[in-house]
Amino acid sequence: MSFYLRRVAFYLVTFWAAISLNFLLPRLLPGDPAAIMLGKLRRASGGRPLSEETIQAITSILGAGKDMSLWDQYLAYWGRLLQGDLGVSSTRYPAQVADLIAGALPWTIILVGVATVISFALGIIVGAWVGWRRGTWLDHLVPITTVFQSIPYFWLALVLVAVFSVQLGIFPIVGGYDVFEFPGGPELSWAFIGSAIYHAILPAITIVLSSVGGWLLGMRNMMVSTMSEDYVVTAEAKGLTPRRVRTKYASRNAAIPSLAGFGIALGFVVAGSIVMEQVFSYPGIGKLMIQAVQGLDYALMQGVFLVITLTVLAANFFMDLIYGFIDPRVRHNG
Amino acid sequence: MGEAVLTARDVSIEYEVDPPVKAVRNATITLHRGEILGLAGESGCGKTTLAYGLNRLLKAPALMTGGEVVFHDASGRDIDVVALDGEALRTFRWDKVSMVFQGSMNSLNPVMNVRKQLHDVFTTHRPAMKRAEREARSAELLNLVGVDPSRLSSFPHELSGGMRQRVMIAMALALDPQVMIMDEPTTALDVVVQRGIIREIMRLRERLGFAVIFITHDLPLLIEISDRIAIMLDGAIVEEGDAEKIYRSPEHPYTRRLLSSFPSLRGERGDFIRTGAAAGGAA
Amino acid sequence: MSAHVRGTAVDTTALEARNLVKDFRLRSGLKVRTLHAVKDVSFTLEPGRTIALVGESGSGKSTIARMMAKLETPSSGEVLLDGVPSSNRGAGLARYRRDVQMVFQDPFGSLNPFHPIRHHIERPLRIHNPRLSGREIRERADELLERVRLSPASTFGDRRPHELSGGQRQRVAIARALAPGARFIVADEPVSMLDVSIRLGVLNLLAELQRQEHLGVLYITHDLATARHFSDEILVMYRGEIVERGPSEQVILDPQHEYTKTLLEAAADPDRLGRLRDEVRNGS
Amino acid sequence: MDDSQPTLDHDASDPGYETGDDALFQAPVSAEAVREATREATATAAIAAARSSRGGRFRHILPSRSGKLIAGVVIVGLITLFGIFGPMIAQPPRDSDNPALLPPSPEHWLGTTKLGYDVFSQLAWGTQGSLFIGIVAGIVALVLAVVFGVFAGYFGGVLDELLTLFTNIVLVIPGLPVVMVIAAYVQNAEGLGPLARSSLLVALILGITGWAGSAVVLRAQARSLRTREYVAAARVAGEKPGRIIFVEILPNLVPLLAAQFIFGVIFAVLGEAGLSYLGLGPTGSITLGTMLNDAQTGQAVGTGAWWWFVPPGAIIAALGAGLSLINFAIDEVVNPKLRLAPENAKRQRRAAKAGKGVADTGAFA
Amino acid sequence: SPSAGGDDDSSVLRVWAGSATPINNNFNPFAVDTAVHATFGAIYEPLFFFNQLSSEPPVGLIGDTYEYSEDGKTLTVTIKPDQKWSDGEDLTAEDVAFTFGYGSNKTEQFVSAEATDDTTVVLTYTEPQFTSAPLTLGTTYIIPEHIWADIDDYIGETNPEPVGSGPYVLSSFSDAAYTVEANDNFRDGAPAVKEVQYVGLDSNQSSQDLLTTGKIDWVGQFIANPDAVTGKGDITTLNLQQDPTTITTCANADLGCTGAQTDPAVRQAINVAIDRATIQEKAFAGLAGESSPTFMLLPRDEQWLSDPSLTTSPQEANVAEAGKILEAAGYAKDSDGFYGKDGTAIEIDLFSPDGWTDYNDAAKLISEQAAEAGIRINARTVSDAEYWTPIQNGDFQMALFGLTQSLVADPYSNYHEFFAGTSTVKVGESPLVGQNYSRYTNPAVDEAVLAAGATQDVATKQAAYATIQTEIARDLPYIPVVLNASQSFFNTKKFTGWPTEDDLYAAPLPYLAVANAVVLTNLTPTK
Ligand SMILES: Nc1ncnc2c1ncn2[C@@H]1O[C@H](COP(=O)(O)OP(=O)(O)OP(=O)(O)O)[C@@H](O)[C@H]1O
Ligand SMILES: Nc1ncnc2c1ncn2[C@@H]1O[C@H](COP(=O)(O)OP(=O)(O)OP(=O)(O)O)[C@@H](O)[C@H]1O
Ligand SMILES: [Mg+2]
Ligand SMILES: [Mg+2]
Repeated sequence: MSFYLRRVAFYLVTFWAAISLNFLLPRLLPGDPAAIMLGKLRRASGGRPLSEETIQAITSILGAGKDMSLWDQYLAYWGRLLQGDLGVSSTRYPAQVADLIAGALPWTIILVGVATVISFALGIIVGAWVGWRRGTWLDHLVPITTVFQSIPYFWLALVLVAVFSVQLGIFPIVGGYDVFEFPGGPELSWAFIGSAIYHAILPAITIVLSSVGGWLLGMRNMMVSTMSEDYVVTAEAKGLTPRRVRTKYASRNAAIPSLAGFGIALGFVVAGSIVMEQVFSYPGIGKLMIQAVQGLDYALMQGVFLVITLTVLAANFFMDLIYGFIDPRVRHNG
Repeated sequence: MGEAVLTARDVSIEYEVDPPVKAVRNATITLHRGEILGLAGESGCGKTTLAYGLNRLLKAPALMTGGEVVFHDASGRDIDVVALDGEALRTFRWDKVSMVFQGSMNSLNPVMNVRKQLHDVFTTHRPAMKRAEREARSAELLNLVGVDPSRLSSFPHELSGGMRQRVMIAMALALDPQVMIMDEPTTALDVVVQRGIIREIMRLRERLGFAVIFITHDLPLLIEISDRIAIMLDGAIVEEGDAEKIYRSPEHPYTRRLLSSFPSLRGERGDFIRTGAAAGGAA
Repeated sequence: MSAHVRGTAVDTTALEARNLVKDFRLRSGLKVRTLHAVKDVSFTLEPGRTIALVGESGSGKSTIARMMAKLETPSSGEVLLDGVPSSNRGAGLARYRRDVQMVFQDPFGSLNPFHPIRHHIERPLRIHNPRLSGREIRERADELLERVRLSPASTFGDRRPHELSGGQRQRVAIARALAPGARFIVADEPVSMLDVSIRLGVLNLLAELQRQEHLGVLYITHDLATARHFSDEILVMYRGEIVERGPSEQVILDPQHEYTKTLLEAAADPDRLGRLRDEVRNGS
Repeated sequence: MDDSQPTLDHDASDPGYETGDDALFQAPVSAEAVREATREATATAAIAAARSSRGGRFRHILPSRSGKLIAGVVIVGLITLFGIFGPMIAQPPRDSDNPALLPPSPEHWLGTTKLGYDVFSQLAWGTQGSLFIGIVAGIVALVLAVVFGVFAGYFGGVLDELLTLFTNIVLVIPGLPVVMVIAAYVQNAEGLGPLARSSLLVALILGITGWAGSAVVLRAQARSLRTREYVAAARVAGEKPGRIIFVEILPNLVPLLAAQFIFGVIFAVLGEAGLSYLGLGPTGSITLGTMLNDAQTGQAVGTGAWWWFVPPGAIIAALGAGLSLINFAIDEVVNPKLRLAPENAKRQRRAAKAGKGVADTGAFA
Repeated sequence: SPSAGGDDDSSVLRVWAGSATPINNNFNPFAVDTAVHATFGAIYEPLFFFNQLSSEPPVGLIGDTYEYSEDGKTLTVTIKPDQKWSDGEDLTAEDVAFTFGYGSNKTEQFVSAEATDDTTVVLTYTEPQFTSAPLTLGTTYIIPEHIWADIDDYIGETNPEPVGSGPYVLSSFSDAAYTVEANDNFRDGAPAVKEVQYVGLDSNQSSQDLLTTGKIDWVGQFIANPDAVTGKGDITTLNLQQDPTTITTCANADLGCTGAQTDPAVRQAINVAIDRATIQEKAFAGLAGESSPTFMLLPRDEQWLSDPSLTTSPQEANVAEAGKILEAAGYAKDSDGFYGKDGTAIEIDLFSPDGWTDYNDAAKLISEQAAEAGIRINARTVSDAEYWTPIQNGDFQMALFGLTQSLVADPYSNYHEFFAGTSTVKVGESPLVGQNYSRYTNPAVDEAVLAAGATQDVATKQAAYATIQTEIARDLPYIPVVLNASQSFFNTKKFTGWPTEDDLYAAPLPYLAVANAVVLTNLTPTK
């Protein structure tokens, strides 16, 4: 059990560090969001002087804390966080950051999560197979998949969109579902789910294409190493069927390091979606992040960053739990 | 001396590396039913390679370039081990000849508990066995080697080195094999533990009557426990005979040299020249 | 020769372990357990004498060796060199290192595969003789290699560890220990990983050098037989304590402590040919 | 990002750390570990010896000549040469006198961009720019990884705990968002002067955020090297810790360092492209990423100007693939099984077919 | 309302007005920056529609007529009778009066707004308001008093169920798209296009792809090769050139500007050194127009042009001329071939916002062309957020910056906004009135602006404008580059009634407030 205690302690420290970083980073940014917001308003209203009221309203939301010490701001920041209050977005004023995130998160988690799991499973299964049949033509599969990994993701995605969506018209071009078909937004119907899946196919394919190589390579290498472990030779000498040796002795052990990596990858689901969502106009978290950074939207940036970090920690913790079951050695030693 | 259970004739094994290594050259040994045959020789002389050859476990770049290995089954049937193939080979292994490996400490799958690894043997070779029977037999085996059956649920890392070794021996006994090959089963262990395990092996052999090929480079130990001893040098068996004979009147000069490099515990010092005249030269 | 001069001067020069204790704090999760690896061990190693330290695995032999070589600090107790408590840092430590050297168990692991043999010999020479010119160092290194019968030194010096056999490597290790001009050598199972056929060769070399240089050697081993023949005195360790000590012959041939007896019992002895077999046959 | 690196604190697999209930439990494990280490070392040595009995000190850590290595070196070499010499022979990359959006022709091998820039020339400069970023970021990441990994692994104790905690935090906190935020921050921060939004800055950011994975790998290795006896021997000889790290430990980490450096370069080149795509890349200089960004914002895809859009991506992909191929070869040095096992498996199959008394091909089919 | 679902594809008009996803659920007409496009015109209307493409008088929407008092301080507006809000309530002059006295509509010069009867409103100010008609009448969105009287926080309000007077009412909203449907209570009757769906997209590429594949019907965006989209014949494009893109300089050293660009000679040299034809060809894909140093939209504002030579800026680069100007001002070339004074070479920073490709490209070209004339200009890009602040605060040397064109055929607002000394402040502060970011101050110009603003007499105005035009064409605080192109693309197969070159009744730009609604009411589905 102490294994878990140690991990929990680690996560708490990391959580604290991430949140503090989250607090500090945006504050280190130059520029003054309130001023930017006021400027935008004035410009958009054709230079009309803004009333004192308006200026007040905006500075109190975005410029707050100017006269507070950093420490007081920090405490206030924690106070707000603990109440689940992520603040108000300035680029999407007056939308609540929490609402924006809540709207975007499911899309990202489902699409990228599923794609990551598919990529991992595919990589592990094929990697195990390639490792098992080492020394055959299958070995060439490894360098080929790594080429896909070396292509800039967005470049691959843009080319695929140009070919499959625009030229051939096989896949949709943008969005998480057919907005023309469902103008009222997401609904709970098979038609909608079908539409969502249809829209997810191409993004998912690009994610899988660009990430499967890493899993495959890692698994294959581990498989090759594991195959010469004593216990595999022993298993063979025991007269076990090749199938049993492959699954229970070689693959299972070889997959353990990949599983640890999977925790991280799963955590990076949300963070890793940024470029993808930009390319496919996918209604997820990543796009919020880009908008927040480009608009210097403190609150939104903090919120998204926080959510991203939290998902990473949660995913890692989850994998730690599983890891303890898969590799009993871990449970025993801290 | 009983009838033969395993005969190997003119076995040659080569590692096809550059340059090729002739690890075993024309080795001929006969293992009799129920005896302990000691196989001694310095490191790299080909002991392990020969053992693997006997059990058809050679992996590339090893290649058996010649010779034959015949297993004389208790049923009277002779099995040409070299010609075995596929299913036949698979079912032959462990059932007739089992093996305790040199790296025995790592022979257990670290992420499976002992029970599963024992049961694996039964489900593969004795598919008719019921679960309860398997369980009972596993417990019995652990008892046999002096490990508490409650350890069945343990993972290898939860066992001490000696226990792991015993579990491997239990596993090797699982199917009542007629021959057990033990490749330095105790080298990595502490002397006291080592002694305990060897005692255990001897006891089991008395009871179960299997034959043992015991490989080690610890010649004094071999002499103490074996019925017969084969001395290997550079892949060839240079001398074979009763333990007594090897100890008292070794014929081959290599055997003699090997013997003399072990200073005797209570007797003479062998080649050891700490004091006295041999101090030659430097002073 | 200087060795003999030193040899006659004897008596105040010695390496002494006084009440050495070493505790390891083992952390498994949040629990911290203390492992008493070495409990109050004292002995004195004089030049020209060999002390053997025997005992089963984990009894604390290597820990003592590492404390003597200043690779580990004792939890309590001290190591005295020539009657003076030895320093753990600075110039004092450097002086100590010049006098006390170590030969390790693993002949491959103790030589850095990246560096040629020469590096392993020349570095200690350079560290402890900063004034010497490059040529002098080279010459001395060659001389040392010749001493451990690695000749021609020039070709051996340029080889790298993996090009040497285990016995040759161990000889390099011995030459390295001699390089700073050591008076005491701690040899932690120096031959246990070597082939049986070459063990004695290495031990013989060590014994010979010991005599010539009038070295004090702490010989750590599993092997009671070599301990008996190689050393003047045997210390038997059991669970961190020295349970028996005495002249070699006496300890082996007339053990007093139960544990020493068990140990002797467990050691292989071809003279007891077939006895185990008979015991089992009759006993069970 | 390197996915396959395990991150859990692998104390568990460190044999010296396994703690049993009694002394009997402990010793055999470490003894076996030593044997294991020897076995491995011997294997490496055997291979090295087989390759060349004499030669430079780095000989035994050089990858063996294999198809993959040669292909990788040729690809990376050609791209590097192109990055070095291309800019010398090509016309100025920002010469807008050419007509816009010309398809490839003898005058303009890869056509021109919307502004009339010669794509070939841009590609040459961009390759140089990207290589610069990759190499600088790779070096920065490597240095940090050595500090956080090797130092932590070597010194152990509290320092290790702290450095490792920090490494793990950095590893867990997602990189791209941090890079985005930092890039957004520094792009216009005063006081940075000409550094602001330069490729040097982008390289530094990528290096500073990209070392943690390597540090974990290096730490594990350094921990195991630390327990090697030759390190203890060096201490007994009187070597100083700094010298031990740099002379005794680091050389043996060279293959691993090389692999991590290559990872770092790939990560940085791809990272720069991603940042540029998001509009956060370097603005002053030409890199493959900014080229792609220009092509993307200039609607190269929409206008069918493939000659503008395809080459930079292809160069990045080729560079990444070439570096990966080199890494394969390095992997095979670090872990000789990776090279030997497939070769042996091939032989095994052949031998088994020929029926020569070897093991069944069961486990290899 | 007919056809609520999306099943009847042919009658739904699909628009991308530039929203990114997730679309903000905000229909607050006071949230000028963040409310969705349909808010301005389609749902809420101002009193009049000022078509900036023509010199005709404004078209009445809610309003019918308006009239200034002699001194310009009182404005009397009559609205059309019998209008209704989309919730069925009556829209009266009371609502209009309420609107002008509400929230940010209450400017400093505002005194009162009174409904004298159901259709008449009298607005009173402290200063003459001749020049602010486009603002007051054209961009003040009339809101229903019965709803907004209860709303205090007019900035924080998101107004998710808007009640307006425009041709459309909101029917559904999601963060990927929202739909408006015809308002049956609209004063002219429900428009022919029954449903309009506004979608959110994140890149021009996506929208172009959707346009090409026939998924959307109307966008206003830059497409470098319009033929790729219009090739199939469904889509028609219209390219309007109105807003001048300039090199905005921080011109006034007295107010704290620093850098070589504060010297008019340098600005003049740059003005002749740049090759506008190449810039317009390469950076703007040949779609931009030629801009006039008078900052008027020609030929719309023809009657105010004082000197025909000011019709356009020079289109070709004239390196020799640039050199001559600089040398006359005491600059000399250094060894690298760059001009400088007192040993220091001129080096000017020019920035443009990330992602604005045409601007960035133009900046690159300008830098290159200036270099040929021996003037070192360093082009760089900054993020969107980083773009505005320095411009407003004067913390810059040169920026590529687009000025907005006056809404009516009178350059007054341009001159007042961008050139008047009253519209600027010293560096470090941002101007509260106007957008004179160049910090340009010239007493002659100020006087002329004042004079033009206080009169409705054409001759007086012409005289004032002549002064201004001479001054600013010489001083060049903003160096005109091109007239920015506004491309729009629309599906003429599905809908008819779009504006054409000959009938520019409104700009067919879906993001342009009010004009987009005017276009919508003019459309009819072909099926
Ligand atoms: N995979 C291999 N490739 C090449 N040569 C090999 C291989 N395995 C073993 N050898 C060589 O074959 C010979 C016999 O090896 P083997 O392992 O059988 O010796 P051993 O007698 O068991 O030694 P030890 O006592 O050290 O276990 C040795 O010279 C060894 O170097
Ligand atoms: N660094 C360490 N941390 C924790 N425990 C240690 C450490 N070093 C040694 N020990 C423990 O101290 C005890 C004594 O170990 P030591 O290595 O001295 O035994 P040994 O007598 O040399 O055994 P062997 O014969 O196997 O070499 C063992 O139980 C060991 O596990
Ligand atoms: Mg062997
Ligand atoms: Mg030890």
